[in-house]
Amino acid sequence: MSVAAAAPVQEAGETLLNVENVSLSFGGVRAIRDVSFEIRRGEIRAIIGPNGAGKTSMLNVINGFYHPQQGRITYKGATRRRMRPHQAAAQGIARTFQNVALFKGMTTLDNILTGRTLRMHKSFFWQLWRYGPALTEEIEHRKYCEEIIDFLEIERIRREPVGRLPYGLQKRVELGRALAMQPDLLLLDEPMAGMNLEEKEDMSRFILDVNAEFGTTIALIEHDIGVVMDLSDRIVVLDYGNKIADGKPEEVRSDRKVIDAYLGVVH
Amino acid sequence: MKLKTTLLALAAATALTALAVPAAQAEDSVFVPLFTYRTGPFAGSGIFIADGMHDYLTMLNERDGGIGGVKIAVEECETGYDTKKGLECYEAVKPKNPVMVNPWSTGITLPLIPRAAVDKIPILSMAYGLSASAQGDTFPWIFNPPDTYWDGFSQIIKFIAAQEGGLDKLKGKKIGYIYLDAGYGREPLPFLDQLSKELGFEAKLYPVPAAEMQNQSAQWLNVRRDRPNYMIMYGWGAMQPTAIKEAVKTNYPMDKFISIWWPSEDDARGAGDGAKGFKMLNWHGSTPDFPVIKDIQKYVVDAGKSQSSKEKIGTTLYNRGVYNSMLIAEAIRTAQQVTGKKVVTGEDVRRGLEDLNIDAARLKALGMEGFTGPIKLSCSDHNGHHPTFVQQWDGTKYVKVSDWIEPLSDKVQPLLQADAKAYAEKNAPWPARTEACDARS
Amino acid sequence: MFYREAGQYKTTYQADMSIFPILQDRIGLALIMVAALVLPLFAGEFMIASVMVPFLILALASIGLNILTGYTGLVSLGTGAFMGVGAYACYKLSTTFPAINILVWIVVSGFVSCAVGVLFGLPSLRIKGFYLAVATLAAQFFLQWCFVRLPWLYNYNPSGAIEVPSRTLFGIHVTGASATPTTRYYIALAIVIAVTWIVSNLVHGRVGRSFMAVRDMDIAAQLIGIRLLRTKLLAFAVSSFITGVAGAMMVFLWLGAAEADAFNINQSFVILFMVIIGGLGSLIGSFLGAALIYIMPIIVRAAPESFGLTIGAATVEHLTYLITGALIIFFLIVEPLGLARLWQIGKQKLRVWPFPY
Amino acid sequence: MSFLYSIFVDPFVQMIGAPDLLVQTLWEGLVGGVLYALIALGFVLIFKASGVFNFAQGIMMVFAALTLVGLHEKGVPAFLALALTILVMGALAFAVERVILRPLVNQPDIILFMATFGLTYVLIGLGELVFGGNPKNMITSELLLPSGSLDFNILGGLVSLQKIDIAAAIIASLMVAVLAVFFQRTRIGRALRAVADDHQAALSVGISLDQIWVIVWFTAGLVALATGIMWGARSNVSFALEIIALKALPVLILGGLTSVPGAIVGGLIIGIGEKLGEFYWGPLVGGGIESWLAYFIALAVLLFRPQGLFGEKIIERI
Repeated sequence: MSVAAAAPVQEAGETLLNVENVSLSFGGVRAIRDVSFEIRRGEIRAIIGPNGAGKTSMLNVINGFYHPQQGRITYKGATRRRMRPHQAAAQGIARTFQNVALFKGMTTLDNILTGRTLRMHKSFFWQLWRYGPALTEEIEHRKYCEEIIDFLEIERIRREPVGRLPYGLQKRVELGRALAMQPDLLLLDEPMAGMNLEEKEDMSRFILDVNAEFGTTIALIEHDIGVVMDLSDRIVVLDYGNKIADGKPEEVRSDRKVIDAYLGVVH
Repeated sequence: MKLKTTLLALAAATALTALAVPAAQAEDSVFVPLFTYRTGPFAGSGIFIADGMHDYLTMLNERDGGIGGVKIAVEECETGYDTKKGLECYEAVKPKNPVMVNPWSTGITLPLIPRAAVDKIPILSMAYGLSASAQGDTFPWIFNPPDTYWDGFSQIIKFIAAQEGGLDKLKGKKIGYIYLDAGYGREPLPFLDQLSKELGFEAKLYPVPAAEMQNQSAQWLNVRRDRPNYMIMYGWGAMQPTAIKEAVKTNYPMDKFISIWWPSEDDARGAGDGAKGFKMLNWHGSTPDFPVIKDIQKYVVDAGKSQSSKEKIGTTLYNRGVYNSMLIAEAIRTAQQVTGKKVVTGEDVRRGLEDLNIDAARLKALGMEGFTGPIKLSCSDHNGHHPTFVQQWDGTKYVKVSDWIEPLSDKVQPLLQADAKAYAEKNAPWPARTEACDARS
Repeated sequence: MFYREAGQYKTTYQADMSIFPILQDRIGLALIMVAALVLPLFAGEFMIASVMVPFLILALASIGLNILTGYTGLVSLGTGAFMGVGAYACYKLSTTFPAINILVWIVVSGFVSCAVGVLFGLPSLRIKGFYLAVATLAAQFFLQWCFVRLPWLYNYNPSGAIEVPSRTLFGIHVTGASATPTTRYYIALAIVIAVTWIVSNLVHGRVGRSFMAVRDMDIAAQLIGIRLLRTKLLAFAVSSFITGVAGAMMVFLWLGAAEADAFNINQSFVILFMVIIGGLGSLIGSFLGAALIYIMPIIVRAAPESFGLTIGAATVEHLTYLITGALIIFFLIVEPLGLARLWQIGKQKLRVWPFPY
Repeated sequence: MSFLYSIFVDPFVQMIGAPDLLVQTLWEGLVGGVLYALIALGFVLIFKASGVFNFAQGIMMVFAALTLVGLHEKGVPAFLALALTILVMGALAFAVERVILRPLVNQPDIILFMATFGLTYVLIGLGELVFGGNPKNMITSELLLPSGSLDFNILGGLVSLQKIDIAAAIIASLMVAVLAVFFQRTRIGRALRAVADDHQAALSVGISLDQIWVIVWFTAGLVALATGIMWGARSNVSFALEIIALKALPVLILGGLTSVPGAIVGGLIIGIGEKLGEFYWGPLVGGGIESWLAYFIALAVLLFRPQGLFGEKIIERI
């Protein structure tokens, strides 16, 4: 079957990632059941659904942390059954986590610099001397990281060990680390969970800017339907591992199944 | 605050360690450091030895006012049988001009062997250390009387042969060797190999890893399987009581179980009545009934100057310490005679050791008649390869059950020479002996 | 007041990324260096031979373990054995090719222990935490067994020990009995400074960051493209290289001869103490830890004598154990992050002195 | 070829050839294993309840035995000494909770692990300071423990079981049984399991952690005492036993850090495994492989089950 058939709505921009009939289960529990959707270059794609709907599992499948039992995933035209996380990273898939997964012992700057690891090529033996090529490389990447730091307005905490930062800022640093990878596809797992309104607004702005300025394709999971509706171009709705809706925000909002699924679900 | 604590600690560290080296001893005494190990896994042997050594020297100070009118400055340094701490002790005592060092650990002796010549401090490693250091021409500063481990091994073999009625009768016999799997226990292996070929007996090896000293059931199951006619043990510390216990468990005939000279009474006692008949080599009395021990009791123990518990005085390892101190004292005394000086130095005592000649008369004078045999060293022979005897555990004490047994010198000597040569080559450039040899010896 | 970075503006990233960005730190470092250089002029032989040389060597070993445990978060109880590998390798090499200078061999022996380290590091991908710690005990006991059981390793010496032959550098004895403590001290100092410098380069760069990333959150590390196994093995390699060199130095510059027992499990534990008391993931911590754990017992032993007290040698030893243990607990309670953290706090206090904050 | 034969065939031929020796070997392994299991049991109890990897468990064993024998040496009657020793272990548990656990609560595991290293040193120092460093003989007969052996002339040979070893096996099984009941039936036991499952939850339902910890460490102390007596009887009581106690570590990870049955099964596997290995395969490499065999057995198992045989499966979530 064709990609077009899989997607209810037609949009400009070629398909960046295509998920076809993916099923995933742990032991007996089926986290994802025969889900298909696609993500197109340059769009902001939201995955929503009540708790336990399999959203995070879906992200894990996309960046190769879990391997689906059935189905195939086509990324940048290449189809693969299994992919190891670091390969996903190498192909430009970056990711933030539901509960922040920063390197707690390191400073903000180091966390973001670590995001550049894949783009640093000076060998171990240059690293031993530091001065010379290795340092030149460090410096040019430092420049890039400083741009991200400015962009996310976290100059003050540049040298803070992230472990000591408030939650909101940690989320921001984590976004910075993901951006440092200059990803083609950015997966955001509840980027605004546990944030107050102001922080949410900042974060939304950052996400939109990232999408606009860097042209990064973004797939995000978010509970705050309001935010999702404003941010995203298209939305996939999961419920108990099944895809129950897929389309533009207004379509999804008016979808009967979605409303049922969300009844009584706290946001 | 926290920081201050730390900094203070570190500052104190440097300051105190500098302090830790007091000035050299006063002129009217000779400084004899005693390396002891009253702690650690081998304390079981170390404590008695340390007490024996300490008490004899104290006794000399108390009774005779020292040696030749010179007080002996005795100082213990605890090594815990650990090489690193031992070397620390060595560095700590070196500035005080010790006349001799008794490392009391093969591990500590080995690094000291090359240093002795440089620091001009003779090393007395009594029946332990590097066997080859018996060769005075190669190792002028090292002394390991009265026997090397190879001598001891040959003596055990001779004893076994005597039981069987001659060395030739060993043909076809099975002799098991259970040993601490370390340098010390492995040293006799080539010799054992050679003997088994020459005498035609079958050698069975039962190594006990240092970490498994107290867990030997597997080794003794092997003994049960192989059923050797005799068992020889080169054990140490906690390995010995465990071995004896296991031997009893496996119903091994104890009177065919013969150890080198390190077990103590406690090692055998722990195994209960089953241990009766257990045998070991020795070269000195293991009872308190000798004048010298009586004097120690009178001048030291009763005066409350001894750390030893009463009932341990006169036991095998305590007396081993006494014997060792006797050698120290006699060496100093001889040095005084040779040099005519009262306060002797390391160089003098080295000569004193080479000129050491303790005959029956002297033993009597020392109150050691029947305690041990005469001993004589020379420039070329720093060991003496003296006879030893076998003593047997009767359930309460060790009893001498054999005559004095000479080692198989004709077999041991070549090994020693070869090894001394090898050592000098491996450690090339090894300094050739420059020390002159006194006419006396 | 005297320790202020105020007014020290960084105009280039290079300046900002230098390892000691603050002027006072650089001055302090320089002072320490000078002190280390002139120490032998004032200190007694005991101080040099039995305090400083061992301290330097143990500090180096703890730096080695710190790479593994502190930076990469892999606890190892096999340090002693890896030091042993270095020592035995160095002995074999220097006795087989006496012509080549001993210092070369000391460094080369590091590579041997590096290889062995990587081998025993392989399980670390699957096995984590305490499980891995115990798994490293396999290395500890197996290697120690080899040191005893392969006479080839100690050239079939009947003593079963490796004895350091005397070797020279520019006609000066650097190993063996005729090498003065001062010479050995300077050699050790040189090696330690060099290695420390290289390691600090390493940990401040990409490699160091990926080590720490694996330590702090290995999953996230994977998802930003860090290869777990590769990084962990690299950590094992660097770590056991350094411990190997330290082991070779221990025998050749400090002990002078060693039996297999010199590399026993307690050695591993002691180094681990130093790393953790000093501070995980801190180079300066490794030095502080080594100083505390190694030098403190010496003081405890020396103290009674210097204060004219007479306590039985054994009692002193027992007290040493007691006090060492108590201090370990004490320091953990005072500052679980180790002496290095205290150091930081101290610097912070200095920075704002004379004001409380 | 003959090499392969000596590895894969010969040992089994021997086993069949001399069944009595095989039985004897298994028995020795069993007894050794039981003692390992007891030490490991102490580890597990503490690890479950307080998440502390108690390195000092081995030393607690020696310390307990040393106290017992030391007191007796100082003229205290055997059973009074036993009672006193139990008190001492209680005091120790209390002190540990006050001095170490409470100040260090919620610190990373590695820190608590280190603290128990400190405890190890303290106990060694203290024990030797009070009772002297010289090895002591266990007062087996005074404690009315049997000595001598039961010999069976079966299987065309002799199988000899030491009465003390039989006693060890029985006492060990009794302790395990008692502990099991204690955990299943009593209120404290249930509290313990609650704590093991989730500290916060336990706190919220009003269980006092301090109290629990004291109890657990005390229990571990008792286990240590029993082990100390048994092993002391096998060789003698000295801190050299500490090395043996390390063998509990492979047992522990083999069984899984948190599983009591794991500790026991692990103990038996290691005990029997290393004895068989040493006895039948050791000679091929000149013997003495017992010092590392246990760790390799454990390592091999871990490669297939990283959480040990009975440990909870580690599921990586993000």
